[in-house]
Amino acid sequence: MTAELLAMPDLMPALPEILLVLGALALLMVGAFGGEKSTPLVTGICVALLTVAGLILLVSPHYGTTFNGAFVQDAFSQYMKVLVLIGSGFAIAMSVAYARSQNFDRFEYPILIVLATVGMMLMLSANDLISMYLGVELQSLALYVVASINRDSVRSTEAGLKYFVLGALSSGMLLYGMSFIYGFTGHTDFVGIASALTDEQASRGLVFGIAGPLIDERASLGVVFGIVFMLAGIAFKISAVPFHMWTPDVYEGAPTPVTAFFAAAPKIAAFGMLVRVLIEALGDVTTDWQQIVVFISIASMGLGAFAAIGQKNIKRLMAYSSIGNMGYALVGLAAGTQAGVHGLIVFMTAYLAMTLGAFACILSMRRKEGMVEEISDLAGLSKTNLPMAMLLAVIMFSLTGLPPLIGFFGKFYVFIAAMEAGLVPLVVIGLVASVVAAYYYLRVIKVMFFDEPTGEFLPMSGEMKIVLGLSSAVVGLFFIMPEPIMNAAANAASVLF
Amino acid sequence: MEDLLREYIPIVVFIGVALVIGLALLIAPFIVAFKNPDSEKLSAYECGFNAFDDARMKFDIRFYLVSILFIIFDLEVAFLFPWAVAYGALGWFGFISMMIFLGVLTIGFIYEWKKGALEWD
Amino acid sequence: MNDWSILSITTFLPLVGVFFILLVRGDDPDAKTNIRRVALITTSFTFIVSLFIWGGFTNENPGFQMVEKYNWFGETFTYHMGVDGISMLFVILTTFLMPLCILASWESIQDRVKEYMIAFLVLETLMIGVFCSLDLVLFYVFFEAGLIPMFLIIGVWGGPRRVYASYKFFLYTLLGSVLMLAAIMAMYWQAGTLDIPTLLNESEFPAAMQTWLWLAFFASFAVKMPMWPVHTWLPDAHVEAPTAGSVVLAAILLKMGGYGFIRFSLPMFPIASDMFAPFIFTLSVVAIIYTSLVALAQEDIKKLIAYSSVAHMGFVTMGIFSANAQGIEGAIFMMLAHGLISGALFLCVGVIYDRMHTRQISAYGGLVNNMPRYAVAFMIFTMANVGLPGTAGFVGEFLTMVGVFQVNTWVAFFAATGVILSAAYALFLYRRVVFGALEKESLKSMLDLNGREKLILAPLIILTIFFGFYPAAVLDVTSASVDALITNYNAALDAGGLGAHAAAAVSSH
Amino acid sequence: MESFFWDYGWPLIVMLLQSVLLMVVLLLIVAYILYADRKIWAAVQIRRGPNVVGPWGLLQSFADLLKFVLKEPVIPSGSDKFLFLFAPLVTVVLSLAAWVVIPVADGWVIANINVGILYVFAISSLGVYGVIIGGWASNSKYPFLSALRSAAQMVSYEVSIGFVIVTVLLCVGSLNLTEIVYAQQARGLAHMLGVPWLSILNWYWLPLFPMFVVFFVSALAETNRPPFDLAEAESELVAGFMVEYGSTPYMMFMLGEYVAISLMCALMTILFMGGWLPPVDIAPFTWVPGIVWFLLKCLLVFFFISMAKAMVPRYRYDQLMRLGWKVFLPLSLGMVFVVAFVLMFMGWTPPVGGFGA
Amino acid sequence: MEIGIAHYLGVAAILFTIGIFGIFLNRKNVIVILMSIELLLLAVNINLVAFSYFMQDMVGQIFALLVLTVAAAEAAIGLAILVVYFRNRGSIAVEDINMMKG
Repeated sequence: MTAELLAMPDLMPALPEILLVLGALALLMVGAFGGEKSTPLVTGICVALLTVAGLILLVSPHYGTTFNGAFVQDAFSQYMKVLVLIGSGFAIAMSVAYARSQNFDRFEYPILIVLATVGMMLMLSANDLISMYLGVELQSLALYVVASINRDSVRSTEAGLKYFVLGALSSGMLLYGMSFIYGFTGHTDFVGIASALTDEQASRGLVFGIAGPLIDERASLGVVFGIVFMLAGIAFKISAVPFHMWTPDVYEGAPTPVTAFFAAAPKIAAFGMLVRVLIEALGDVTTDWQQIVVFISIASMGLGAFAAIGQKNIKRLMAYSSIGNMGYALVGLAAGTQAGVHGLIVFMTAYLAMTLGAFACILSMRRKEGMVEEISDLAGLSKTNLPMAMLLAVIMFSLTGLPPLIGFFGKFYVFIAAMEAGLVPLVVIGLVASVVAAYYYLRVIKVMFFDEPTGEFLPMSGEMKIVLGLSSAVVGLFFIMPEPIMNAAANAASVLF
Repeated sequence: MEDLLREYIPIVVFIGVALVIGLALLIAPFIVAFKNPDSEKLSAYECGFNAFDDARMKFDIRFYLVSILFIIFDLEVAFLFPWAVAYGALGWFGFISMMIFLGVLTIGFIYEWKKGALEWD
Repeated sequence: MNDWSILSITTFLPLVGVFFILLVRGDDPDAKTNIRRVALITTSFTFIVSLFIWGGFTNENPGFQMVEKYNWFGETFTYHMGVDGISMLFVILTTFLMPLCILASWESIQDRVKEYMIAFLVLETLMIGVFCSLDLVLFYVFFEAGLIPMFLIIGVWGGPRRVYASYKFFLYTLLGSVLMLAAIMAMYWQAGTLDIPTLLNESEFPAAMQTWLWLAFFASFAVKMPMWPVHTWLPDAHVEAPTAGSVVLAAILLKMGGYGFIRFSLPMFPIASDMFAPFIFTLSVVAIIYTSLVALAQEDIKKLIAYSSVAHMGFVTMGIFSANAQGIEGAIFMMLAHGLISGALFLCVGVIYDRMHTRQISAYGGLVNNMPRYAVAFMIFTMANVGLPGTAGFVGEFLTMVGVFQVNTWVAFFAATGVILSAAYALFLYRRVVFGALEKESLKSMLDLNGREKLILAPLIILTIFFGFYPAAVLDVTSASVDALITNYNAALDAGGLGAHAAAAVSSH
Repeated sequence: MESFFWDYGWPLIVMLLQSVLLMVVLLLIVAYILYADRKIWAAVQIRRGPNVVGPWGLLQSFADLLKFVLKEPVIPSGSDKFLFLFAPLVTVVLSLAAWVVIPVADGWVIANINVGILYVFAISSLGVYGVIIGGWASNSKYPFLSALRSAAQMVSYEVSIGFVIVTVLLCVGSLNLTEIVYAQQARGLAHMLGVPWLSILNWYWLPLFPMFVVFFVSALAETNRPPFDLAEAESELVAGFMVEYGSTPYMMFMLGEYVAISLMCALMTILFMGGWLPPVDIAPFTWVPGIVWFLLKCLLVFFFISMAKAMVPRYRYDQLMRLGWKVFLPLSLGMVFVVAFVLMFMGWTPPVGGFGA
Repeated sequence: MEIGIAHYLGVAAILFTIGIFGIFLNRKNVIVILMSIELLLLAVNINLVAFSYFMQDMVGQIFALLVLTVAAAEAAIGLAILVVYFRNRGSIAVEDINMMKG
């Protein structure tokens, strides 16, 4: 038992997380004692908490590692956490009106989102397989419940069930992979894994006599096995092909604000985690994981492009869209270079803005008789609500990857990094896939602009206007002042190398 | 014999003996007792009525709640055991850590209580 | 660096108009008129401002002028604007045609005027930007973003099959340009910069890589041009687009392809260009002859003009890849002239379409009887389209053929047959629409050109004839830059061990 | 070959003999505990109790055994036959298995494993399987419902038992049952008061009195003993999950139950009452062998359990659950905190590695 | 025969495979899926503990303990979701989970 293990850890790097956890627990008590009437208060405080945590991260981030190296706060985690907090905060804000109309405005909902957010932040800060797993699970467990929050709806609970089963399966695979990494490197901390992979002496995996850590500059079979399973597990979390099956069903079945949340924050967190584990821990055996990443990237881009074409439900469409987008983001990761990570960060920023904006629109598809979610319900939106149609069109064009919208620059930076890494075929496939994907994004625009209206939506609520306005401003005007985001992203990427 | 084996083999042996005794008791009446089964005798006990549906029916959700609560608290105990054993070595740090853990659990417990998961009527 | 950022001002001036249009409230006729007025004033003002570019332009300077450069995405991708002899006139062409387009849509567009004008003004900004940008990323941004307004213009205000046409337009162009994007990325990977002047002057790509890059750029520009066999989107888009949309499409958007060939393919990938020149010639000749024949068989006026555009673009590509002064200058001239002429032809079609709401040739006949002024205007543009000496159309065709003759006689020969075919279909069209007896009842009530239409067509007629007689106005501007381009091109070929061809080209010059 | 025998074969034979010996003694004791139970109950109700078979009815339990063996074994037609017979086996084997680590006197333990209490805790947790399987396999309503009730009840009180054990562990610093007893010898109230010979004050029943009570009541509930015998509440569920059982399967359930009760007695003895230690650490008491003290203490606990059955009215089910979750759980949770704090604050934490032998 | 690390890994791998097959091939009951998930985590724990023992490194066992906890929480939440689903749908047969198809 070493002394430093028993010393009080420095809590400052984890200050935002601690704040959120304490806040969530306190709010749980407020809700438990206050009953359902405390829901608005709890919701408001939750948003405020997320905001404060984000501000702490932005204004005075406290870089460093703590909890014996299991938790790291650096520019990368800072940047990604801010994205996650934005996603979560807006997700809560967007859910208020919907939850009230669908009778699931329970105070647990925002608290669960805050807890899931803490899980995501832990994922982003995880510097050890154990803390990584705990982060994943904290996030997942909250998300399972959130998916089935509308417990009187078959669709919601079915979505929750599916999400749970496949999420648990993915956790299992992730863990199985982790156990191999641990066994064959002798470490769970990323630094230790990395050093074990480069330095044969440092590896205790040798004692098994099965294989050493490195054979001809490549990791041993055990480590590769572990990498494969870990990647499979994380691929589930980011819904990359071939582990995407849950996404469309869950997106469609879950209440729409929940879908918006699912599409935004967890993806970012899972990606951040994936980047850190692949670059920090396994950065020296790039060759072992690169081809897997390339494969799932191609598969995701392809499936995202083709499977979405026939969709009628806009939430399913967004599901396939997000699958495709994960494929693009993986292109940056496949590069395995600083430029690639930089591109990935920019892409995720773009993805967040586009997703939030798109879902603000989807959540505004309210008619007198209730929510609608068919693409055809958007018909003639440009005549009935021009601002919404224009902004949604901007977002759709951005998803297509048309300049000068942010979606273009996201893809551009990702692809350019892959090109630099010599992955030319991947880039070409990605670009072609984005042309195919353009077809269904255009369909949304076509329905809105070319078709005749079939009915009117109720006016957008205030918070939707704000979310849509902000996100489409980022999407549409990013190119005017790209430098703050680009520099922050570059800074974030640089700390991993 | 290794120490580990020396400590644990007796358990296997003991359980084996217990199993033999149990099996002997279980089998004995099938060998020695008088048997004359008929359909009435073999039907399920229903206070004089014939059973009109499957006995494995829906049951109260609260049983399930109890099982969930049990899982949570029993696992908590699983953490407490090693902590308690190493308590002397851990010092105040160990105390504070576990109290944070228990505090979180207590909050969950209060939540359950307030939500009525512990009510039985 | 010039003092007052004229290129940026010209480029983004239309967006100021967008801002004002957004301020206009309501959907009543007054509001619509206001919107149209704002759009017209903006585009006219932009044109006037753009004339200062021409005024401040130094013909003798082969390099880029009025350069602006600011950090954009850090220092790697900069906001770098500038014009040289090749691009400057396209800017003027764009700004010149836009007020005419606005005027042409004055009455034909009654539905969603606000969005229409916004789309056009945004499109203008993007088109100017394409010709001014000196950074490949910036170029691509403008180039590709142009799809958005054009897609909407065709899809919202187009004809019955607008959805199909707009999709086809969009997806064809997008597929081409993403391949170019891949090439751009590869260039960045290789050269470490995407600054166009730097790429033009300093970097040389390995021969094998040039081939691929050239093909990728070709994919984009060939679709945009459009070259046979990837031209099929053009007739559809033209037929379905509203008049002004067709004008912009034919007059400016198509030119981006040719501009791209001259700006990028030739100077940046000289070895590949040289290698692929026969390939281009083949495609061009096929385009000229095949699409001319197809044009002959068209029943739809716009489609006919669209096919004729494809044929004319065949001359342009042929001229560009002949890689000598006459060829390239001819190609530039041809593009400018075609911008005026085809734009004018579409406007002429628009005039009768506004009255009859059909584009079937068979629906017309004998218009000369009650629309004499229209007949004259239409005739001038038809002749110019055919390439009659004395019109702008002639100079371009002649120069390109001279250029290509120096390289390959057979190509020139086949291209010349194309000229004859173009005369055939153009005159055939003219005869069927304008001449003949005025038999159809519905046509008898048709009025001749009104004041607005005269105002639109008059400057086009003047310019068509002016450039026909005084091509030097254009050629003086372009020659210095084109010469510099050819010198570099040949030097690169020499260095690449392809001296023989280069020497022949120089000696023939 | 010879060394193999001495290394492996001989110890195995020794273990086997020890096991059989313990088992036989245990079953004998259980037989008389059963007898005692009935006698006490009868005495409280001023009846005679069993008094026919043998002198004072001392052989009653054996007569019962014989009767059960000779009864016709009935397996209901709708039941899952394998599970139906498996359930009593599980109950018996599991409740017996826990005994292997119980030190009945100093060093008198078959498997002196270092995680003894954990083993006991784990094995006794498994007891619920017998109940559930039995209730399910019968495919009859009464057994099914009562199995659910019974299972819920058992798991509810198991949580409290866990916390109680933790408080003891905090004081001991070891999971080994023998060491738990030693710890009660080595340190405690008697030493602090300056009367080290009065070792009864050292035992944890005094400082941890609330937990002692909680453990006692929880033990009743855990073993389905009255007043918590809701599962077999005759008035509601006839005979609980055992309705469909007859012959030896039924007897095995009863046997398992009584073995579990005796285990609880033993546990209480070890955890709170100093195991085999004499209550007063001076001469005539120290002459008495440890095993006797141990048995006496167990019997004392059993007496209380039996008296509870005889005297206390049966709980309603909701009262039972409320007691478990709303009283015992917070109480024991709070005690964990208090004990941990006091130990740390006063510097009374056990030495690292426990007190040792 | 000496029991080495490979045997433990083999057992774990078999359990893991059974778990995966249990999830995907099971057509009957969702509960079976939940049990299969537990099987997966069990396989992982065998791995972790085996590695930990053979390397004489405690981290693996700590990891296993955490996995156990999380597995329990996961089971609890999974059951809870299953119960709400059952209340809405009246069935937990795998083939009935088909409201959304894509």
